[in-house]
Amino acid sequence: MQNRHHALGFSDQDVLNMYEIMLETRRFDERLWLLNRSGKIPFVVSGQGQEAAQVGAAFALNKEKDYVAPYYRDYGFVLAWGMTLREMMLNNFAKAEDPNSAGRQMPGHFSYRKLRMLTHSSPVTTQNPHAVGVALAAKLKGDDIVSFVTFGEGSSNQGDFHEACNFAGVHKLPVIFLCENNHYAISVGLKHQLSCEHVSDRAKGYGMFGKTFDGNDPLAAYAAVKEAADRAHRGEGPSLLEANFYRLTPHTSDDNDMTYRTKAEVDEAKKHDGVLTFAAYLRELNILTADKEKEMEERIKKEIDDATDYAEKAPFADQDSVLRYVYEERD
Amino acid sequence: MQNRHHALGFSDQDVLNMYEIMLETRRFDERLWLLNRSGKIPFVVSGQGQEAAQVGAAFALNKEKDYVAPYYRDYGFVLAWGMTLREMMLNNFAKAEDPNSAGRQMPGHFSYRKLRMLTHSSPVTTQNPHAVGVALAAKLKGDDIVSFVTFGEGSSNQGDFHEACNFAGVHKLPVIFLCENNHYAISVGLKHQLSCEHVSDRAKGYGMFGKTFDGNDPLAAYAAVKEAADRAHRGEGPSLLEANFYRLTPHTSDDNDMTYRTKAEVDEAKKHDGVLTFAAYLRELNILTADKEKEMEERIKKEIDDATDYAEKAPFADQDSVLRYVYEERD
Amino acid sequence: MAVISYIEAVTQALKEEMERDEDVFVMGEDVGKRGGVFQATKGLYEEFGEKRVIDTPLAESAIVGVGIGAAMYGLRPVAEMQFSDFMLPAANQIISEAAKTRYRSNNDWTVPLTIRAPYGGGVHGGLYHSQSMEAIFANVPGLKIVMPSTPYDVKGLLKASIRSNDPVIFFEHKRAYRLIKGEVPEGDYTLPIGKADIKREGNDVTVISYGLAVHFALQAAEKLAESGISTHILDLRTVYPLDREAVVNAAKKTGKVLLVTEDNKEGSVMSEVAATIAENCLFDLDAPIRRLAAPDAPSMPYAAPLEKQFLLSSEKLEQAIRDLAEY
Amino acid sequence: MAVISYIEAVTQALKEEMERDEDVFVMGEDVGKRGGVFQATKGLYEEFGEKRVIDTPLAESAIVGVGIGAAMYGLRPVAEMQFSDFMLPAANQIISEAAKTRYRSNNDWTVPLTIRAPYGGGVHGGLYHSQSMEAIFANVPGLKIVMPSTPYDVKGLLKASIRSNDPVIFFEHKRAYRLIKGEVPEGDYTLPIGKADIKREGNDVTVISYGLAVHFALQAAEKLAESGISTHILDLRTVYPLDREAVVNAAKKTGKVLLVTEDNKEGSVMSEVAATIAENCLFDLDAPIRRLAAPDAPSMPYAAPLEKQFLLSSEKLEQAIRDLAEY
Ligand SMILES: Cc1ncc(C[n+]2csc(CCOP(=O)(O)OP(=O)(O)O)c2C)c(N)n1
Ligand SMILES: Cc1ncc(C[n+]2csc(CCOP(=O)(O)OP(=O)(O)O)c2C)c(N)n1
Ligand SMILES: [Mg+2]
Ligand SMILES: [Mg+2]
Repeated sequence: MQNRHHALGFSDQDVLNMYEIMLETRRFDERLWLLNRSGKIPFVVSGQGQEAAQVGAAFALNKEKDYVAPYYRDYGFVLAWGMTLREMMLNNFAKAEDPNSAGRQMPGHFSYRKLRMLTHSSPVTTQNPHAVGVALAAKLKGDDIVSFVTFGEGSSNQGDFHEACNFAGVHKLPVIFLCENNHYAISVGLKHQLSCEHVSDRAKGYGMFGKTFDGNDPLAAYAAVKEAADRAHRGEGPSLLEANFYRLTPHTSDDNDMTYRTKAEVDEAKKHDGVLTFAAYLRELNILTADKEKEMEERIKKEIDDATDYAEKAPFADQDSVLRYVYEERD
Repeated sequence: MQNRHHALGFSDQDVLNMYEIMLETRRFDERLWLLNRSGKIPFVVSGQGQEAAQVGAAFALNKEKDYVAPYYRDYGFVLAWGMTLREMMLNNFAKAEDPNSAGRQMPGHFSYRKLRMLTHSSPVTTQNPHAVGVALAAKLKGDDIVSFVTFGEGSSNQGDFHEACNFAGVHKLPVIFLCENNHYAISVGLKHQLSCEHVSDRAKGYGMFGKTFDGNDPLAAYAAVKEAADRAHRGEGPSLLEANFYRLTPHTSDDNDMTYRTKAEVDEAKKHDGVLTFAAYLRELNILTADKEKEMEERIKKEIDDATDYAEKAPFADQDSVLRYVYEERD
Repeated sequence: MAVISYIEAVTQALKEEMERDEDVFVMGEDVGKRGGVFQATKGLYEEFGEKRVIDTPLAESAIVGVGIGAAMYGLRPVAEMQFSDFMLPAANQIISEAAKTRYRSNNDWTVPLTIRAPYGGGVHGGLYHSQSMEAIFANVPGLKIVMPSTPYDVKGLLKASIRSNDPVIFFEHKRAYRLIKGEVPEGDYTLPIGKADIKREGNDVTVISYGLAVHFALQAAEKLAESGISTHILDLRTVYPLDREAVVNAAKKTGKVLLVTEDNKEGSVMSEVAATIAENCLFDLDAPIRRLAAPDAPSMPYAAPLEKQFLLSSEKLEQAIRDLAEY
Repeated sequence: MAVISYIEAVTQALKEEMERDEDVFVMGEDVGKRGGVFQATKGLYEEFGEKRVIDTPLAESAIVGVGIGAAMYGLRPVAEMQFSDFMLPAANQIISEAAKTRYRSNNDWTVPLTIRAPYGGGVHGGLYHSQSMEAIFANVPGLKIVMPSTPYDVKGLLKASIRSNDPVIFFEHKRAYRLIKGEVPEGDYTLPIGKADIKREGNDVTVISYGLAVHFALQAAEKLAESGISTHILDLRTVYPLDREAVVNAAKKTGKVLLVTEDNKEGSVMSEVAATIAENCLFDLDAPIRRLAAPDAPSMPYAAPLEKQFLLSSEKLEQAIRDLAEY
């Protein structure tokens, strides 16, 4: 096994950290399903199978300056970006302390101004023009930042995708569009969703840089996003990237994916699961040892237990609060 | 001068007919401006500079079967397709007998069910999904037709363009999307409108055939549309074509184009005007003689005079008719 | 007569219309193999195949726009919007195109398109899976907006919508899908679009409503009957254009009117109902018109207690009717 | 005080706000070199340059969506929709995004965005350059909808809109642009969003309206004064959320109310005004509430006589007020 991370400037500890966040995300996600199945939370939307690219992408951005607009499967991204497990769990329990929306929105609808994370809504792809607007504003103010936005491959068929890309292209704005291509839009597979081979084929129509990478590999994700960010900083405009991976869970906890795909297909995809393959890579290079792994799993379990416990006990927002913050409130 | 039309299967008479329609369109269009400047019609939207491609395209389609959704500059297309000068003039005078809308819509908002011409509205690019719907319906019914739609290059930035193209691509529908790239969207030139070099570069993102051609050459237009139609009939799906030419008039009679472009630029473009260059081609080959030209101009002038006279005298729709046809009326 | 659920009535109507007329077809996100995220199109893909039960790309403006084109060609598409909240990307196609095609072409082109959309709250859907969207479209001449409350009405009105030669938005209350059951004839029947329906006769207070709230009204009326309060209930069924005659008659019947909608209060279709009454039978009223609606906040939150705060209930209706009776 | 036109008041407000606050910028189709198709942004490109006066691609959803993003970043974009009819492609960004951002983020993110849009008929614009679009948005909590009638109100309210920390839709009547002139202070002032304004005091009949129709009402009132009929005129100025107090007071003032809008009648903002009156001061009325509006047909035709048939006029208002006075 060849060491691929040194060439990217990562130390062994760096990639171990990377892996730890991926694993933490996975374990958190698995816990959500348990909580859902035991009736503690009504709904789960999940990012299993997409953690590698999400975490890799986060490592390529500047956590102190850049603006991000992650979509509803981006647990790996938001964890790497600085949201805590506790906050993520408060979000899933929809409690008052949830920094994303205080329980107003469904889980996975991220928002955190402190972290320069835009508020996400349910109608898909609306975030794309927002990310472009952030980049435009930064350019007007002379701020050297990157604006990063993610969305699914099905969502890349919405008009807003097209309009946002073209706007960013015309104004050569520092935006990174990352399409998380997990091969399904709920039940609809690629063949019925897209007529191009790669979503990144669309980049040319917007005069921008385009690239598809292996979404199961955090290092590939890092390299692609880093390249796009470097271009953005150099004033070379936006990029359209595409992470290629597979949605390992049903669409959400309301879905039954066995009505439209086979277990065999899912099992095949699981072989390429980035959490497993990256662990294998790190084991081969002796970076991830059995001890470290055990320690990691234990720490993670404890943290998730704590977060769950905290979130479960936390209060809901006051019922009367539903009338608040429709408009600015002045005292 | 090399004969280029024989190779396309056109007789000399065919190309003379083609030219005559182009010229008729131009003279009609010029008349509209006179009528507007003399206060007889309140508004003109014009296709000067775009006739060549429009007429060439019409020749490549099947006038007995195909469905068409022309946009507001397509006077050359609709004339070639079978709308009469009188009907076109009734449309511009907004009279009751206007088959397009009986004076309800602005001029150039074409519609003619008898001719399988869809009704056009003002919000740009809404016609694109309609054309796709026609093709889908024909496919469901097993009808072997082509659905043809046009729109401007500015309009190719609307979400509906993207959604329509992708839908047509996924379902491999017999649609021809013809972008009439006249280099301006009102005052906004290509550089601020599009981030790709050619609108047809976008074809790849929809897995479809794409081609840019010289829009001042009706034969180039014919060849491109014929190729796309043949592909459509063979089940090879949609095409995205782009006619490259220049808008010779202001955007509409309400516009003053000298606020955003120079006379020198317009004059330069006029040298490539398809009506002039195709006439030159036909003269060189001795197909268009001075006699024929005179005869043509005279016939056209007379027909336009007649149409104007007729349309001017024709009555408006009854005032009470504004309440009609909101919903189906059953007797 | 068989007792079936609200959603089964949807499926039955679709199936029967597709069997009856081969020009009817269904399109939308996940309507094919998956049978729709709510299972409204369940079994149709198997019966009619992928040509007539079309999984579209994720793009609502295209779904409606392509539907319009197919309708202009002469077919009768039934387009599903997965949630009514997600109709908005298609607003331009619905309002500028579908609604105005007949008018602008002077009756030359028509759009026999049905747009189905699940709406309404109470399913932990949060802001964007709970909204009532009818008010946005209830000012657009050329559209008809149908919002049935019972399985019987669903089947009869959905069939009528599909056969209509004008575009119809057919809103289905997603919480009613499995909650509401009722008797539905097995055979073919249609109900007239544009006609309201008296769901209960009464003399003290008139409730005018539609959709799921009609059931809250019926439950409240049962309760109130015990205290000797008699409630008259008019179900609008079509919220645009309004059945003005039925509204006026219902208001006159008792002289006390409660207008109930799950939508935000300001600018809802109940504003138009109130205006209609105020224009036509002001002097027949014995009490001010009252409206019971959601608060004027964007939409109901996801968290259960907050959602509950937002929603209508039979208790809330009972109280409002009682207040009015005692006025 | 200088007398300037309605559109000059728009330009002046934009210019002064851009001079005052460098975070204010303008974007839209043809707003740059061309100065806007109506010339509302005339001179701004020359003064502020292409960075702050941005010609966008032809894509309304992007214009609003990018505006939202820039507003979240902390700027104050003023986005022009070339005609209000063409806002519909942006309906999703306006309703799902701009309006709900503060609420859904629990006050964390805000959208100080102003959307300017010329609306209204009487310019031979046909179906799609004449519409009143306010009703579509006047049921969306989180939005404010301002529709001024005079140059003075235009300037004061546009400045207030730009400074608002919530999204505002600012509808400008395109026929008023050059038709309506009035005194406007040269310096800085703002007017409160959400407050209606009494444009004329009177005792016999109350007219409630907004936009260009206010001028028809004023003209009609002049005429009617000659016959001894005294008209009270309330200009809503903000049509959503409504100034309920002002509406109720104006209705009570005379007990006879005429509600006037250029929009189609059914489901217009005047329905809400009627409902408000019916809820709050029913027993103060001496006549049924009357509404004068456009017919319930899609929009006004292009042909001059047909357009005229559709439009309001001072004569139509005069007749309606007289009828009510004589009730
Ligand atoms: C405008 C809109 N239409 C429909 C939906 C319902 N919906 C939610 S997720 C989804 C599929 C999204 O697929 P994709 O973009 O591939 O993202 P993924 O969920 O696979 O990550 C759909 C149809 C929505 N949220 N918004
Ligand atoms: C949705 C929409 N936005 C704005 C307009 C106003 N408008 C009319 S034509 C036009 C420019 C169109 O440019 P292009 O697509 O290049 O076509 P061209 O007029 O150059 O043929 C604009 C902005 C419109 N009609 N529809
Ligand atoms: Mg996907
Ligand atoms: Mg153009």
